[in-house]
Amino acid sequence: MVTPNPTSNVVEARGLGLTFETNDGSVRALSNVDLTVGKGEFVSFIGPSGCGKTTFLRVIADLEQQTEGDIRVNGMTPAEARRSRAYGYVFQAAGLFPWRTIEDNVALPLEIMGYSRAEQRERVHRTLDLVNLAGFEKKFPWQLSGGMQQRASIARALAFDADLLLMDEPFGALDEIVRDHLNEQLLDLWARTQKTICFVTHSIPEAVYLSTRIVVMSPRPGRVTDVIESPLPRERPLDIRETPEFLEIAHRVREGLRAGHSDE
Amino acid sequence: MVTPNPTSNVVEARGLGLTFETNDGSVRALSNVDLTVGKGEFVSFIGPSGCGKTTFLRVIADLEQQTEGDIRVNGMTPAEARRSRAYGYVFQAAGLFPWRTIEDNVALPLEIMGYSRAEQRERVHRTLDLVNLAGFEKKFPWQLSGGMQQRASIARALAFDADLLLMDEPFGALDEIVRDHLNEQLLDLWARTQKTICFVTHSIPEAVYLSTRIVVMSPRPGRVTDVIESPLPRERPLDIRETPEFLEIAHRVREGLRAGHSDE
Amino acid sequence: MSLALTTAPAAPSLLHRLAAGKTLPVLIVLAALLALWYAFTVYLNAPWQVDAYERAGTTWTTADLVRDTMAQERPVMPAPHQVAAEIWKTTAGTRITSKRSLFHHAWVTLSSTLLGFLIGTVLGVLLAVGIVHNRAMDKSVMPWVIASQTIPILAIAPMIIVVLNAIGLSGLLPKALISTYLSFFPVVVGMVKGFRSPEVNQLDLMRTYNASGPQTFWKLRWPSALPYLFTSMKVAVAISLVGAIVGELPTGAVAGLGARLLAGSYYGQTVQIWSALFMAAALAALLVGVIGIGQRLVMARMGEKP
Amino acid sequence: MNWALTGAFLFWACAWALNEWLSRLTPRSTAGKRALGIVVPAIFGITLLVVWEGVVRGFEISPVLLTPPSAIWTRLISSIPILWADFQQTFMKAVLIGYAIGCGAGFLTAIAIDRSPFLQRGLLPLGNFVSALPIVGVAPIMVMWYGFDWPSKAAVVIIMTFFPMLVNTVQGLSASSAIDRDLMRTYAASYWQALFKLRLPAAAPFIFNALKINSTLALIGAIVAEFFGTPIVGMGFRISTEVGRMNIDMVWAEIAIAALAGSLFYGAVALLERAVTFWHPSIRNG
Amino acid sequence: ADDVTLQLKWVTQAQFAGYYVALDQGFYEEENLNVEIVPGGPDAAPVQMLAGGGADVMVDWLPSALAAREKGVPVVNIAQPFARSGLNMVCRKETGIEKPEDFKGKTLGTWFFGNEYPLYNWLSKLNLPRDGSPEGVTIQKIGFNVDPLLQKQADCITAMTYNEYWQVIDAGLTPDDLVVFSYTDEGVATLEDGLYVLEEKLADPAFADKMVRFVRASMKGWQWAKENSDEAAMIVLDNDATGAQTEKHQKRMMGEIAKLLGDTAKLDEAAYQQTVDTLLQGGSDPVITSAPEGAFTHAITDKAM
Ligand SMILES: Nc1ncnc2c1ncn2[C@@H]1O[C@H](COP(=O)(O)OP(=O)(O)OP(=O)(O)O)[C@@H](O)[C@H]1O
Ligand SMILES: Nc1ncnc2c1ncn2[C@@H]1O[C@H](COP(=O)(O)OP(=O)(O)OP(=O)(O)O)[C@@H](O)[C@H]1O
Ligand SMILES: Cc1ncc(C[n+]2csc(CCO)c2C)c(N)n1
Ligand SMILES: [Mg+2]
Ligand SMILES: [Mg+2]
Repeated sequence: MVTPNPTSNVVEARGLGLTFETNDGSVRALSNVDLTVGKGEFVSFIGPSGCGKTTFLRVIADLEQQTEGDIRVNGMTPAEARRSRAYGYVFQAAGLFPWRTIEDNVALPLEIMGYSRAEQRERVHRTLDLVNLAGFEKKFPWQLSGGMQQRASIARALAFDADLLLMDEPFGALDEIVRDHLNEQLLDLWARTQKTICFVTHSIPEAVYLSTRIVVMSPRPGRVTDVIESPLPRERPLDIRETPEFLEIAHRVREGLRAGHSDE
Repeated sequence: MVTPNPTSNVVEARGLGLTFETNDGSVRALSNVDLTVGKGEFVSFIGPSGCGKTTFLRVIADLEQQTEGDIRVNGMTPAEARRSRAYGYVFQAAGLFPWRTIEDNVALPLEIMGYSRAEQRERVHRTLDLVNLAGFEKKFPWQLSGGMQQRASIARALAFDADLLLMDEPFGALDEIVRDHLNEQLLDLWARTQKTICFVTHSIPEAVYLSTRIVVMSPRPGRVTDVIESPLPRERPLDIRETPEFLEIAHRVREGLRAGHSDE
Repeated sequence: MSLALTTAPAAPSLLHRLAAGKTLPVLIVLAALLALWYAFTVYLNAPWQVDAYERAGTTWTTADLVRDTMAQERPVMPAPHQVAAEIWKTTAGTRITSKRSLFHHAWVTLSSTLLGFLIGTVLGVLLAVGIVHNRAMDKSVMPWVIASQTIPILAIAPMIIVVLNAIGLSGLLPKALISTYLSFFPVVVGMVKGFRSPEVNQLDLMRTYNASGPQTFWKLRWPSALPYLFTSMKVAVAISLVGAIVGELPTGAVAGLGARLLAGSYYGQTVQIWSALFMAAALAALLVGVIGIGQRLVMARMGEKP
Repeated sequence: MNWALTGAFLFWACAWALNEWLSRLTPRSTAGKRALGIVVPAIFGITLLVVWEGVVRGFEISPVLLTPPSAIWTRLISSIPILWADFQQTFMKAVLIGYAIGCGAGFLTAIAIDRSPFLQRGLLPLGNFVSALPIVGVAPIMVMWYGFDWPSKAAVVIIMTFFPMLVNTVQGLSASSAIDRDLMRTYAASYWQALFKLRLPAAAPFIFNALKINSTLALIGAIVAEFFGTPIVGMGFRISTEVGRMNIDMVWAEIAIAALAGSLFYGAVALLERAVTFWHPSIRNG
Repeated sequence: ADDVTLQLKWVTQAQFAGYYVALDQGFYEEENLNVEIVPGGPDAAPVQMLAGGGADVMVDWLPSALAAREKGVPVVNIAQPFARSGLNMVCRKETGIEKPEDFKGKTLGTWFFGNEYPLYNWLSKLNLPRDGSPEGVTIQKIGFNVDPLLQKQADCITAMTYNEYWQVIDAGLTPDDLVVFSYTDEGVATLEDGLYVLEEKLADPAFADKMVRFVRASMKGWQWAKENSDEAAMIVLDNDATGAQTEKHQKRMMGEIAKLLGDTAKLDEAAYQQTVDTLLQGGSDPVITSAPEGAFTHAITDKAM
């Protein structure tokens, strides 16, 4: 197991800021964000709706350009990192292609990255199993329920082996049982593969359960108001959520969030 | 306060079933659903993803036709109920019109139902305030974060006064604090106006906190496996969630859910 | 405010500014096309010129050939400067009221183009509305609308003109109706597609409001169809111009760009044909451009992501 | 009142009512649906013909202005070999080849324009320009360049079909949603991968739009081009010649063939569209 | 004044100088007529204009008028200002054609619209099939210009003495480069530019009287045009709305037209008979199947002269 190590930082943001220009003035979405994510870390981002979580992930992914400050991904610029296919991204909206069946949607990144036919089939099968969508391979997206679509889009991001996973509320539309199941699967995957994961969520228990670190953000302009290290062990059975340590961290996160809200 | 009263049932389903025909065979989404929702009730639907919650709401709303059984809304067929504008519907996906600003999106049902200019303005203002979107009136949907879009779509459904609210995971994309806030607001609205609410959610605490009755569903084909009456009082402070009664109901719901899952 | 915030970047070089805009690319592509054109001029006119030399028994050099191919009186392909000179002569060099003014003829054609396009667009949209809202119309009319477009217009144009003449319609309207006949079709096809483009959940939303047909139309179908409308209109206005020109032929081809084209062709005045062609194309480009500007303005108002 | 005329309009009223009733039916089987899709327009078409016949007879319109459908039919049946030869010359050669090249060129140019911002700014405005070259002016020039036979007609068809394809493809290539394009970016997909896997499928509805419009334009273009010089065979040749001979029934027989061929061509493209863009709401919603 | 609409067979040019002169010099006005001249074109079939009621009288060639008559539009020739045909077949000398028999194996370009029948008649006299075989000739339908000859796409093309022939010359070919066959000389000429009206209208004495005055004024116009050739050409030029005609060409055309005009407007029955004979022997599908009856009348010209 690798412990976070300053020489192998996956994400390093210094004084990061981003302002959107819109038809009626400018919106400051991020302001002076300093954050380092080490290799193998599982970092959750939590904060009120509209505080800039998605924006921050998009900057890492080179889908948005910061207007101030500096950011490095694997020691490179986000653009270089993107070109070296450093990460997988799960979007907040499923964004499946309506002209592809579910299995073909999941195979999309594999086709692009040049996996062999056989491997494509194997991986699609495996990841669809993982998200409990076996049996829906041949359906089209509009024939699936909202939660099923979201699971298909998670499968799509997991199908190829990126070392960094950027996940924007992947489990928002899922029920508790499936969510618990996927949480466990994700933790397992993370422990097994030493991936680095940046994870946006609105659920405090989920953030605490999954993360090594929880970043609490506050809105307008989006700032990091608190970074909470989790002392929980890496091995985490589901019922760890009833331990006092767990509840204590959850409490701290809730306090942090509430503080952000009262700023408004 | 009105107690559920068999003579004024808002929704009455008897032996309801629905089968979708797709390119590769038929999908049985609902099967033999019997359910009665009385006036002034708050009924939550919970169940694994793909179990037919959305489909059931859509049948009530006359957006889908049952293939078996019978359903009445306010004693009428769903089509008649729809034509008398009996309900407001919050969709699982925000579905804002991209060419309208946020305020115009919220004003849409008001325009259609012929409210006066002044009243439109007043109601848009009030409901946007309610969902914490004041200041974003003139933005276009793509300029808002995912959660903000979902809140705008809630505002849209609340802007006009339907007696029946059909809400499909309205708070899925929101953070806990905002969610708590909106939960309280919704309960308040419900108590004040004696609306009937059918509410789909994946969150067990949310279901228990809000509802007078919780309908647990299980998938393929979607059936009602359990209906849990909540003995909680109508007045519900947020911290009721730590009472033993609350936890007891939550436990029963979780058990019901798990039973449904193991069927799979 | 935004002015104060953004500090102006170091003034870019003129070249840079040109390259970023449309001017330089258009100029370069234009230059390439001109070069190609000159090459074609020499190539296509050379056989005739060589023939002429031989008939006259003169000896000639390549330089002679190149020079003479670009100065023929009735070339197979006129040189760009010949066309330019003719256009200049018939526009700037002639009173606008004169029958020899190309502007005068352009105006004659433009007026029936615009009238025809206007009627065609309205008709096309109305038909599309009918087709989208009425199943009987969808099923029965659409195939015949399509069939109508396979009728070669030039063949029935004379009959249209004669029939309209018989019921007392003459002048601008018959010509415009031929434009209409051609231009309503792209609008129908595009708008039927556009009116049907709203997503299922958007239509469902309107259903939950029990919105009336007109409400669903104006608040959902129409805005969704606007991108299609503009694209269709661009095609329709270009076709409408063709229709106006075709319409001039059976009406005696007395005035307008079509008349110029035809007269040029009867008297073998290639240069005149080409200048009329260019005027027509310029007119169309202008019309398409105007619609494009309209499109951008409307789309911006509808909050399209830039 | 005039018998022919009254009869025709009575027929019209009945057919209209019948169609209204038929199109309200919702047949369960696909065969039933397909049959309905043929019967309803057929009734409409027959109505048109009956009204036409009635009007011509009722108003005693001179046969050199308008011929009744019955006369056209007689003529059509007795001239099959000529019509077939004309059809081969015009449709099989000029139209199909010109259509393929014109649509292909418009499509490829759109890709080139999309690929290169330079061309986008340089070529698109000029593309608009070339597109609008009126057929009447271009046809004689093409005859001059490519001779009397079908290649000059195909050239006219190419010029006519190029622009609708170009405009629609350019528009379609920008139809994919921002989030989908972002997704491709996260895969570091190459330009071509994004094109083939996202942007072309998303552009397909627009491209088919152009293919449909062009299918009728191509036919008109080829026929009209034949007015400006042709060997003595071809649909356009026949039409212009027979007008001069006052054989209006033959003209309409030829037009009927053109309409039939054009409609079938359009129908074929529409079927292909259904198969390829099955996912688009306009087709999914019926 | 009485309104008269005249439909021309072709665009405004010196071919129709007489009518424009009559209008310009006020000859129509003197006859108390208010005349509107509508130019034609390649697609405007004057017969349709007449049948549809858009015109009272038209200028047309006899073959197409007879064809219309047989198709049920009873048009009648009321006057025939043109006594001779101006139709030629022009060949390039270098093709080796010296006499009509040499057409064998060559490509001939002709106008259609009824102009093909005299040629077909001629070819069947020469025993040349039109099937494009080496033993026969290839026929192509050409547009109304001389490019096919210049571009060597055809070995011979039809041309009017007063127009297309000179265009060939203007293009740079000399009379020495050409071989010209006159349809008149070959015995296949047909009567050209005559004035036609609908038979039923003629039954109305008021209309007949109008036509008498119209023909009288028109012939006065033609007489004037013959005598003042250059001024007549300028009048035509003034009336050309396309602004495309040139002075040089129209003046020359007027000179050639003058040679085709007869002394009177009265139809020459011998020439009429020759046209009919030519058309009846057209070949496989003739324009007219039987000799027409009452296709002309002298009633108008007799009163007018
Ligand atoms: N393209 C854009 N143009 C203008 N403003 C934008 C744009 N995208 C986002 N914003 C604004 O930036 C702020 C942050 O948005 P962001 O999407 O990052 O929020 P978020 O934290 O992901 O919220 P949520 O939890 O609701 O998804 C919001 O106020 C939003 O209105
Ligand atoms: N239009 C359709 N065509 C075919 N199958 C459909 C269609 N809509 C839904 N289904 C199927 O019906 C079942 C129930 O779907 P539904 O959307 O009601 O689920 P849900 O309970 O709302 O799930 P979620 O919580 O994920 O939103 C699913 O298996 C889905 O695949
Ligand atoms: C409908 C019709 N159009 C043209 C001609 C042939 N023609 C007759 S006069 C003339 C002008 C010569 O300069 C031409 C080309 C015809 N016979 N019929
Ligand atoms: Mg977000
Ligand atoms: Mg659902």
